[in-house]
Amino acid sequence: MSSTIEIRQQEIISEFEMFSDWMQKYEYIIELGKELPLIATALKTDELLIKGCQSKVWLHASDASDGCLHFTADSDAIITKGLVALVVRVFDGEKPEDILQTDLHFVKAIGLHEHLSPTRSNGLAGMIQQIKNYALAYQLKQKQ
Amino acid sequence: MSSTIEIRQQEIISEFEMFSDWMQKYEYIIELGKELPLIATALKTDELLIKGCQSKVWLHASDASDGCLHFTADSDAIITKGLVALVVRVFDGEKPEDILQTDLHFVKAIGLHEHLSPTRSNGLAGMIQQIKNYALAYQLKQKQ
Amino acid sequence: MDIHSIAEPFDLQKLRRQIPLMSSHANGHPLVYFDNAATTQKPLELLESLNNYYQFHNANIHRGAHYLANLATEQFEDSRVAMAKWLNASEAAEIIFTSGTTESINLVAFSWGQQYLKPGDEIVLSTTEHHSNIVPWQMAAERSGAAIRVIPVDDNGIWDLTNLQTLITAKTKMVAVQHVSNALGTIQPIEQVIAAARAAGAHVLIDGAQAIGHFRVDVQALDCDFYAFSAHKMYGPTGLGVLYGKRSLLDAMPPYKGGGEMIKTVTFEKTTYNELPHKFEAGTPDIAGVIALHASLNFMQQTGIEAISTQEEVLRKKMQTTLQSIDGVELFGDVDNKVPIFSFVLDGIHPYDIGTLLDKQGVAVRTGHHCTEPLWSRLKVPGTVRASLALYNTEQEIDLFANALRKALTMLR
Amino acid sequence: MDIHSIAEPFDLQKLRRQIPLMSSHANGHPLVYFDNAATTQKPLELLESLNNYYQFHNANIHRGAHYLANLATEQFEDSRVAMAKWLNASEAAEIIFTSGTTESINLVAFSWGQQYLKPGDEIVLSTTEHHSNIVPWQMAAERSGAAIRVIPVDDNGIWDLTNLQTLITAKTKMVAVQHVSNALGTIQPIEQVIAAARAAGAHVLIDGAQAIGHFRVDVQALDCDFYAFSAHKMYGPTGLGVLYGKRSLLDAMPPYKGGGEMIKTVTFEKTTYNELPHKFEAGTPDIAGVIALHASLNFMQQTGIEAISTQEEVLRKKMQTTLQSIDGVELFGDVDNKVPIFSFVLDGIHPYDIGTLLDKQGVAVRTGHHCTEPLWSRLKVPGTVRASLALYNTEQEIDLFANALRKALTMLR
Ligand SMILES: Cc1ncc(COP(=O)(O)O)c(C=O)c1O
Ligand SMILES: Cc1ncc(COP(=O)(O)O)c(C=O)c1O
Repeated sequence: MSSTIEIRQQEIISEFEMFSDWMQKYEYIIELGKELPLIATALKTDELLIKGCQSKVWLHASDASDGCLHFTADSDAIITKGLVALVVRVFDGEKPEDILQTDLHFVKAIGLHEHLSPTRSNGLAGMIQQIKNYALAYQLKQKQ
Repeated sequence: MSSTIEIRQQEIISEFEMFSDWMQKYEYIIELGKELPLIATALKTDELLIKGCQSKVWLHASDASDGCLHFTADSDAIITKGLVALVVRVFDGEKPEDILQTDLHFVKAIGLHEHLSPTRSNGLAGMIQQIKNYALAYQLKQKQ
Repeated sequence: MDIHSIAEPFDLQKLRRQIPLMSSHANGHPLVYFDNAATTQKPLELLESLNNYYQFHNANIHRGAHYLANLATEQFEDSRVAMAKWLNASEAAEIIFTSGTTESINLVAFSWGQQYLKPGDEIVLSTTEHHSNIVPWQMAAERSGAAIRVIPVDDNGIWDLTNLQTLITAKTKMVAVQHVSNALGTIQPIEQVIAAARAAGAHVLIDGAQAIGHFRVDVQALDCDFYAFSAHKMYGPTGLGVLYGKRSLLDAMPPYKGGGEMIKTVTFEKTTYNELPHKFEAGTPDIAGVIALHASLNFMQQTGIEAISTQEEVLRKKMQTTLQSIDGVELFGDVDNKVPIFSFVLDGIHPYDIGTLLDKQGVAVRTGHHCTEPLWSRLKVPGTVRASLALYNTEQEIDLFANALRKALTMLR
Repeated sequence: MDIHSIAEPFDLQKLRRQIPLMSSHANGHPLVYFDNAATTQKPLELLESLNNYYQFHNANIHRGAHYLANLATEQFEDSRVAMAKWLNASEAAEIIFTSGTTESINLVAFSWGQQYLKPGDEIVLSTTEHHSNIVPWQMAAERSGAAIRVIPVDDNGIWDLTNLQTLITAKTKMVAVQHVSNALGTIQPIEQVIAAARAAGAHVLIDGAQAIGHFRVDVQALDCDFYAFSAHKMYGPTGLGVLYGKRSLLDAMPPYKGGGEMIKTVTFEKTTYNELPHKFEAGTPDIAGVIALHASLNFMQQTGIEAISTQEEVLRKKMQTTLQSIDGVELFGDVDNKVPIFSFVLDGIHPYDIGTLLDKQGVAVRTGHHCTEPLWSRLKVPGTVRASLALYNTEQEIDLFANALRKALTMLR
């Protein structure tokens, strides 16, 4: 696993350790959601849409010349968007193989894994799956 | 209600008071079943059949010139047959209107009402219904 | 004696003690359970009944020639009789036990549809229907070649009955509509719709899922042909539903599922079917559930259905005022004619965000489309926050909810 | 780790204390419950699970954005995962929760039938099938124009497979047979039948209602396409069943019931369906029941499925010897290859009489046709007495049964 991915997960865990209650955590997540640059409206297509029953996530991936992947993402719900921001922060600029190997343990560590449950259907679990799918696809492309 | 019907019900109740346990009661019922004259095989037709899931009852009714009804009945199960014998004993030779008015309380009094439950499906509940149907039909015929 | 009104005097605190979940906590807060339209919480009577059944009476029913089987059968059939009385059905055989509202409606759409639907016939639904009262009819329409027509709504989600005469016509074979909207709480003017259906010679199914727990339902007074609902929305167990149907129609319909209990005789050449209600109850039913539903009925009876309606009306009014006092709240549906179900949005804020932050403060509401997508696409709202109250909720809980909502709004705005 | 064998050492007395009904009385006698093929008795774990759910976790599942709903959803889906492991299914989505064996089979007969059956096709059943594995196929045959063919039995009720090649042919689209006969106890040679079906390119449904509680079932090793059973026959709750199906087939089949949960999107113009397993689970499922079934699985797991089979084999042998020692007893079915279910008649005596007199002595058996009329009309026996044992029965109970039977015979002869 790329050590930067792990370092970023640890960073997030430390950040959340500062919060003594749920509301503070969520205030921070909402803030992150508000800060995340919006995806260009042009990119909010059905193709990039990951549909949960509750909220929607759009995910756009691109590869730089150095073989690393870049992500921009958005959601119609601000809390989902804040969580999306955290996931993007961990994965952005990383190599496909590192992304594929990552165990996203920070979500559980900061007590937010319920948002990742497939039954939660906010699009977040689907988004992470989609990031891994992209990584796999790029990896296969590189090998060709 | 015809007083003979009530007298016979009381008779049966007293007879059963002599028994101190279930097995004695059933020994008596089985004896009654064995004693009940069989219906003529010719009468064991589908027309006279009252089908329960568990056992079958055949019931034959005829009217004497005095306006009273007579019943002969049979069953393929001996316990059902014993119970059938008790019911026939109560109703045999009675007038349609008396039969129609009868509350067959003896069955409960001797603790055997479970056999009468429609869910028991031994044909007994159907037989009593059928006796009342006959009585009603004869009554209507008489009035014509 | 009226079965609905042998109630004890209403005592909210005593009642709440009968509902164990009312003293639960969620996310470190006392739970405020405002998701009753999804499922109601259960009285102790229900648990006692389940425990009693499984510990002392469990046996397969009907055809049994032994003590336990007879006991279980009697209790099972007693529940059917009690339900028939509760709904004022003509006879117990008109009560069919199913696995829920959804199955009750599927049963009718399949069996009634097979008997009565031809190409060119029409089925009338409404825009506010739950998916469970849409999809089975779409499937029946596809099988039969019938068409679906829809009662429209105004911008508030209220049925628009101005053109009812052109909607329900001689072509209409079935009118299948809800008694109460699960998304909005609106008590629908079904009397008017049933009258129109009768005049046109159409049959009527009422989806009573959201009515049965809130007020008195009399199927004969309504004069509907079918009435469908779920036990879990009337303080009863999950996995169980009821279909009331008029005998004449149930008798005419072919069976839905095949199996044990629903047959008279089986040979490989020819199978004949059993009488009502067994014809529609193939296989071993939910014996424990049916018996437990009787306990739930007893709970409602002792509380009194009129007392339930009165108490819920108090909650409804307070909730209405509270929501209207909060800046930016937009409420949908009829404001007066309703049970205490509230669907709202807050300008520009996603329902999921509100739901999440309420939840973290111990308040359980539901967000999303509430299985009524056609309604929300008509109203051009992707989803709402739905707070739905029941009998055992309190005015203090409404205050807690309001505080939690205000806090969420401060965070989100 | 093998999920089936993390068992504790077998302790019959301890086990009986876990099954409250084992200390019941019937008609003034200690109850001897020999009607386990109708339904099994329940362990305390099941009751604890139900109580726990309704007191602390009750909420409607999926789509929920609140604490309780998430908890309930997790527990519900955990049960599916546990069941998938128990059956060795490839994935949890291949487990569909239904209301019982009967519904599981109806689902396949309807949905699979709609997709795969054409006029002239053949469905192969056996003479020993339960009505629940006959009537749904008769209905599907009628809808599609397919024909039913039947595996014959010999005079003992044992499958006669000599002409299997001419029975299962290229015309055969489905072979639907039982794993264990509920009327006789016979463990059927399904491996041979499945192989013949595979060779002919036919699909296979196994009715496992009477197998699942008795021995290890591995759906991948069997290589069947569908496997159906009821929770209430495996120490679980009433009103719940399971359908295992191979994903490829389940994916290809149209939905069975329409409603909430089984859809992706709904408009009046077009509805699209959800993924497995939800596609086949319309409406609110039996949440409490599904979670409680997990407790029943835990009970079986802790006891150990191999320990269950071993213990039942002891009972079976003793019961076999006991019955053979009683004058006039005529037993049906395979004597060796069986679970402890015994069907017998006594020359000239009606089963109802025996059942009644056993019942009055506290012994619960079933009498009649046991929902297998075609079998009994083939054997020219109108019905039998069926004594069916389970894990928690004892050798002493077999002696009590034998004494009661002898007493009944003395009275009746
Ligand atoms: C072999 C067999 N198949 C099917 C069934 C039907 O099961 P259920 O009534 O639980 O649906 C039974 C139950 O008696 C059975 O023994
Ligand atoms: C109006 C309405 N109809 C039908 C249903 C479906 O009920 P169930 O999921 O219990 O089958 C519901 C439940 O949400 C409902 O509110």
